[in-house]
This record gives sequence, C-alpha cells and structure tokens, in this order.
Amino acid sequence: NNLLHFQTYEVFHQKKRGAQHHHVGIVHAPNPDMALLYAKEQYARREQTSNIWVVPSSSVSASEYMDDDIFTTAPEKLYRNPGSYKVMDRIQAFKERGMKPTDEV
Amino acid sequence: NNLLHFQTYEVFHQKKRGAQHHHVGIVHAPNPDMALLYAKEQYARREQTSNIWVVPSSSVSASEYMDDDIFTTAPEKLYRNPGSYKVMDRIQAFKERGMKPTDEV
Amino acid sequence: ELLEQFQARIDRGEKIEPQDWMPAMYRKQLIRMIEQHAHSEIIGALPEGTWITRAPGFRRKLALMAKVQDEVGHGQLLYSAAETLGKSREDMMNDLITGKSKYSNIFNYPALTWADSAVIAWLVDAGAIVNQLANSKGSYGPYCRALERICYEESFHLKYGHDNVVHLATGTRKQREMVQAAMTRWWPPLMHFFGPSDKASVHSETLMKWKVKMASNDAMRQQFMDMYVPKIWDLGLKLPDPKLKKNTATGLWEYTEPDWEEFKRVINGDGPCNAERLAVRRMAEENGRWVSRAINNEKAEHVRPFA
Amino acid sequence: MNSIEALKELLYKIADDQLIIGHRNSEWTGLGPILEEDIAFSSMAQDKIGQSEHIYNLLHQLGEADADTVAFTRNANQFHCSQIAELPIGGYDFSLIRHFLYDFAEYLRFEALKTSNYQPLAQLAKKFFGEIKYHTMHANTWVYQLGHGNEESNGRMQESLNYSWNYALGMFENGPAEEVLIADGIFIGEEALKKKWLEVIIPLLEKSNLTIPAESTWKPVVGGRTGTHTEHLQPLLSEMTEVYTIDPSADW
Repeated sequence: NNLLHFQTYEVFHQKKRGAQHHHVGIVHAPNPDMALLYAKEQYARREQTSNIWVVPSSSVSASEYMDDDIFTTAPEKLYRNPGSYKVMDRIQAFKERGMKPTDEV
Repeated sequence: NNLLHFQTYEVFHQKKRGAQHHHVGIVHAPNPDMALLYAKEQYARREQTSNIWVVPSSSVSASEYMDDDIFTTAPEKLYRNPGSYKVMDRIQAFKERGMKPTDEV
Repeated sequence: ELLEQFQARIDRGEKIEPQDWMPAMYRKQLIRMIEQHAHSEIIGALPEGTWITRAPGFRRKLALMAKVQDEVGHGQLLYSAAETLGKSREDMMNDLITGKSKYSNIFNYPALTWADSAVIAWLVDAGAIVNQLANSKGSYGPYCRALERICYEESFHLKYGHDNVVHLATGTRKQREMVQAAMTRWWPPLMHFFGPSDKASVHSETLMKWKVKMASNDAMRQQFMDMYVPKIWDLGLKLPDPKLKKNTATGLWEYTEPDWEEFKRVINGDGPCNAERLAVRRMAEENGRWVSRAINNEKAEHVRPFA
Repeated sequence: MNSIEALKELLYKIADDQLIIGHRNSEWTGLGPILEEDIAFSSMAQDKIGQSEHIYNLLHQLGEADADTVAFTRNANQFHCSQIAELPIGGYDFSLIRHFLYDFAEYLRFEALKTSNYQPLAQLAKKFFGEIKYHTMHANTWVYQLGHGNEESNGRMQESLNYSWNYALGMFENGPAEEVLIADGIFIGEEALKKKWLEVIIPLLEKSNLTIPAESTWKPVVGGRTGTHTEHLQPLLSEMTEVYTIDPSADW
C-alpha cells in the first residue's frame, strides 16, 4: 500500500504569536511540504493556530525515560530559588540593637 | 566560516510523562548526544523534567504565519465544534409542545 | 504597505516572529541591542566569577556558582534570540573580542572585595532587571521568550545579592566597613548603568516606536532609585552623592549629574578592566579552538534557528 | 580502628574528594571552550560541592564540626582527598580526562554505597546517583568524540591519560579502615572498587582509540588519604578560605 514510502513527521503548533510551539501529534507524508499540508488540515482545524512546524520523526533525538533520574535533583537545589532568601528579621534585629555591628553590641 | 560553535538544535521539554513537549529554545552542539546533554543543563536547571527532545534546526519545516488567512476562521466554523450543537434546548422545546411537529403546533 | 502592516501588528500588541517581514532598521537595531545584552551577560560573569573560588561557606559558594552559571546561560539564550535574526554566534563572538560590539560599561570596573561581588549581585542585577522587565513586553517574539526565562532566574540573583549585602551591613564591623566601601565604589558606575539621558541617545526614538526599547534611560534610572535607594539607606549605608534625594513635590529623584565624559572614556576602552575582560574571553575562545576543530562536522549546514 | 572511626574515614575521603574536584572544576566557569560546555561543566561542579556538603553533614551528625567549619578551617595535611582531585585544571584535555577517570570511579563507588549498611549514606548515594550518572554520560561522550576527533585531539587526550593514570590509581589507596568497612558491610573496599573501575573504563577508552599505560609501569600516587598532598592543595585552600578567615566569627 502507498503508506510504505510515507514517513512520519512530528507536528508542533504555536497557538498565537509570542507563545511557544508545543507538540500536538504526528502525520504520515511523503515529504515535508505534504506533511505541513496534512498537519494544517489535521491540527489547525480545531484550535486557533498561528504557526506549525513539522519535523521527520527520524531526526528527533530523545533522552531515555530510564535516565530520567538525571533530572530529579534539579528542583531540590533551594540555594538557587528566590524563596530561600529571607532578610526582614535580620534587618529588624539590626535596627533594634541601634544598628550596631554584632561585635560591638 | 567553519562553525566554531557548531550547528543548532531546537530543544523540546516535557515536564511529566504524557504531557506535551514544549519548545524552549536552542543549543549549539557538535552532535545529538551533546545536544541532549547541553539541553538538560540549559533548559532543565530548575523546573521538573521527565524528557527532552532535540532536533537539528535544519530538519524543521515551518508553515508561514497563518493569522491573516483561512486558518484564523477555523474557530469560527462553529459546526465543527461539539459545543455548537445545543441539542438539549431543542428536545426540551419539543417536549414542552407535547412532541407535536412544528407545522402542527 | 508592508511597513504599515508591520507597525499595525506592533500597535495591536502582537509579537513579530523570525519569519515575518521586518524593516532592515528594526532587524539591525534588535541584533545590536540583543547582542550587547548577551555580551554583558558573559562579560558580567567574569568579575563575579573571580569570587566563586573564594566565596565564604557552602551556601554562598553554591549560590554564586549557580548565579554565574545562570549569567552564562542567559548569554546563550540571548545569542540564540539574536541568531534568529540572521547573525551567527561566531560573528557576534568575534565582534565582542575585537571590541567592535560593546557590553555594559559597568563590567569594566574591578570587583575588589567580596563585598563588591555582593553589591554587584544585588544592584547591578537590580538595574538589569529594571531594563529586562521593560523589554520583556517588547515586540520581538524570541527576545521576549528569552527574557521571560531570564527574568524568572534573575529573581534569585536579586534575592541572593540583597541577602548577601544585608549579612554584611548587619554583621561585624569589618563586614560593615567592607560593604560601605564597596557601595561607595559602585554608586558612580551604577548611575552610569542606564546610559546618558535620552536627548543624548541617538537610537531611543526609533526603538520606542517599534517597541524594541520600552522605557527611556531616565525613566529606568528613576525607577531603579525609587526601588533601591530607600533599601540601601534602610541598612544605614551612605551613598557618595550629597545631592541625592527624592523631591516629594515632583516625585523625582534629584542627584549630581553623572560624569558622562568618564562614561565615554571607559566605554570606548579606557576603563580599568576593559583589556583584561576581552583578553579572558579571547583566551577562552583560543583555548577552545582545538576542541571545536576536533569535533566540528564540516558538512553541518548553518541554518537560522527558529524561535 | 573501630567502626565509627572507619566510617568517618570513608566519609571524609568522599567529601574531601567531591569538594576539592568541584572547586577545581568551578574554575572553568566563564572560560569554557563553548558556552553550552561552560554551563554544563559549572553545573557538574555545583553538583559535586553540593554532594560534599551533604556528606559533611553526615560527619556532623557523627560528632564532627559543621560543614562550613570542617571545609573552611582545615589545612592541607588534614585533608583526605586523593591527589588527582587537587591538581590544577590545566588544559581542557586534562580536565576532561580527570573528569572521566574520577567520575566513573565515583559512579561505581556510589552504586556500591546504595546498598551500604550505613543507611544515611545509602540514601545519599541513591539521591545523588542520577547526578553522577549524568557526569559519566558527559565525560564518556567527550572522551569518545575527542578520541575520534582528529590527530591533535587524540594525541592530547592520550597524553593527558598517560599523565593522569598513576594519579587516578591513587584514588583506590588502601587504608586502615578497609577491613572494618568491609566487615561492617558499609563499603565493598577500594580493591573491589578498582577492579570494577578497570572493567568499565578500559573498554570505553579502547572504543575511544585511547590506550592505558602498560600494567608493568603502574605506580599509584598515594598519600592523599593520609594527608600527604602536592604543593597545589594549600594554595587552593588559602584561596578558598580567603574571605571566610577575614572574620571567622562573622556570619557570611
């Protein structure tokens, strides 16, 4: 059947200008132009769409799901999050002791 | 000029399994393996991540911007959206007139 | 007709994307501005970077490493945004190293003590944030998307910097003297940070119409002083400008006019650290050349990245 | 050596290694050959210093001083890091080879520690295992591509490998704590770790067109574990503690 020489393409769509493109699915097509046409037909119909990218699935390199432990500690490094820096009490205490250095109180 | 900073790859980030991959930016890298390693450090430094895709920029095909032509009308084609089939009121009215055909009311 | 459509799109508050038609002047101004912002991030990493190996205690050491890493990361994001406009990273790096393209003048001054790195982390980043928040509402899509991620990460820098200065100002006598001296050193360059007032700035008019530049230099300087002078005085620290005060009637800060001759002298290469900064970047590029040559694949076609 | 002393010896060894090599690798921040590599290398340096802090906290729970005091007030002869960790960063070829040799050893060490009888350490090994796996992925990708790159890069990497080899063997220096740690089921011992390490890295190096020195020439550079160091460590420590020692009573 003619699907043999069709390649799959990953489809990314941008809802409106300024937004990020995100992945919405795949299409089968013989070449990128046809892939764009099918993608527009299939994915741009329902939602408001400003722009579409298609990419041959074969050109996508993905990280392994079994390696997703390399990502786990990133959110736990609190020293690089704004929330972990609180100064109000320290300033308050400083004023209460007449703004004197700690070694002259 | 030979590329001292290598080819560019488009980077797509997935927060949790099953979620959509979002485009977050690019990295320069000599090959896909390095592109994945760099994408992890540049785009998964703080937020939760479960998977990353990288694609050579050269393999992306983009549509033109579709805001000013047929596709902006896509949402206006109401008959396609399930929401526009307001059947419940029609059945309600039919029952309220004793289920009589409209030309015998 | 294209220009009208382009201007109408901007006036409607929509973003211009890389594939759109744009006036050559718009593309040129954007590349110049984004490129300078990118250079400022990677050159800015150098004075603070010298303190990573001397940061006192784990919390400061890790935080400063993360902050300087972010700055190199922001440089990468901004070079990428500029690349969507057609200038390759190699050309931008070469223009930086050869002095053809500028970076924020404030990094031509040395970070002499640990307190200098604290004042930079707080107030230089604060100035950068005033500028970035304004520009994040601009008209060019890739730059705004990059700024969104940058502003999110910069909020940590600001908090870390303020926390650092507060520890010094409220700590021992030695700490307090060190941060007061740093504050006195850095106030003049901070007043230069937003650049000469607009009448003397040749680009501002065009950049505003196209939402490339979102606020005037004076407006940003006023906003910066409004937000941070009270916080500095609140710590009992003094600033080296006797005329500095807020005029409650006009709501504007009054100050001694910065020495713009010195600003021009330093920005054109005659500051204390200009040569050193570019030498360090040149060395990094040259030491890395054997690495890039070894793993570069010649047939990789250079294509403009997408977004 | 009793169990607690042996455990402390193991914790000091690992924490000092991670702190000193993390500190060295952070010296590349802002100077990396490519921006993306600069970001990755300083990120891994952060991981290592973060790991060392967590392990110093374990020592604190065993009665040692707090992490800042332990890391910022000892002299070189009180440090237990292997000498490979303290060597200056040199060129990117040396830093990558050290990264490769060191991180595969750390990967296998932490993999073994995941099943250590000392629970707090086993938990840390599991928590940090993803980070260390990424470090080995980065190291191996670089060694492979530079080993294959061109004559110059292969030559540089081989030269750095020859220079670093005996220092790397020094990581597995045997110490008085060995028998107790093995008996208590806390650690598999340096000898076993070295055997695993050789089994993993030799095939990887061969795949990268690099060869290790002949076994007859091996001369492990030892002493680090008992406080004997190169002339590079004290200057590193003096620089690292320059601000901290201005006012040790201060809260920075």
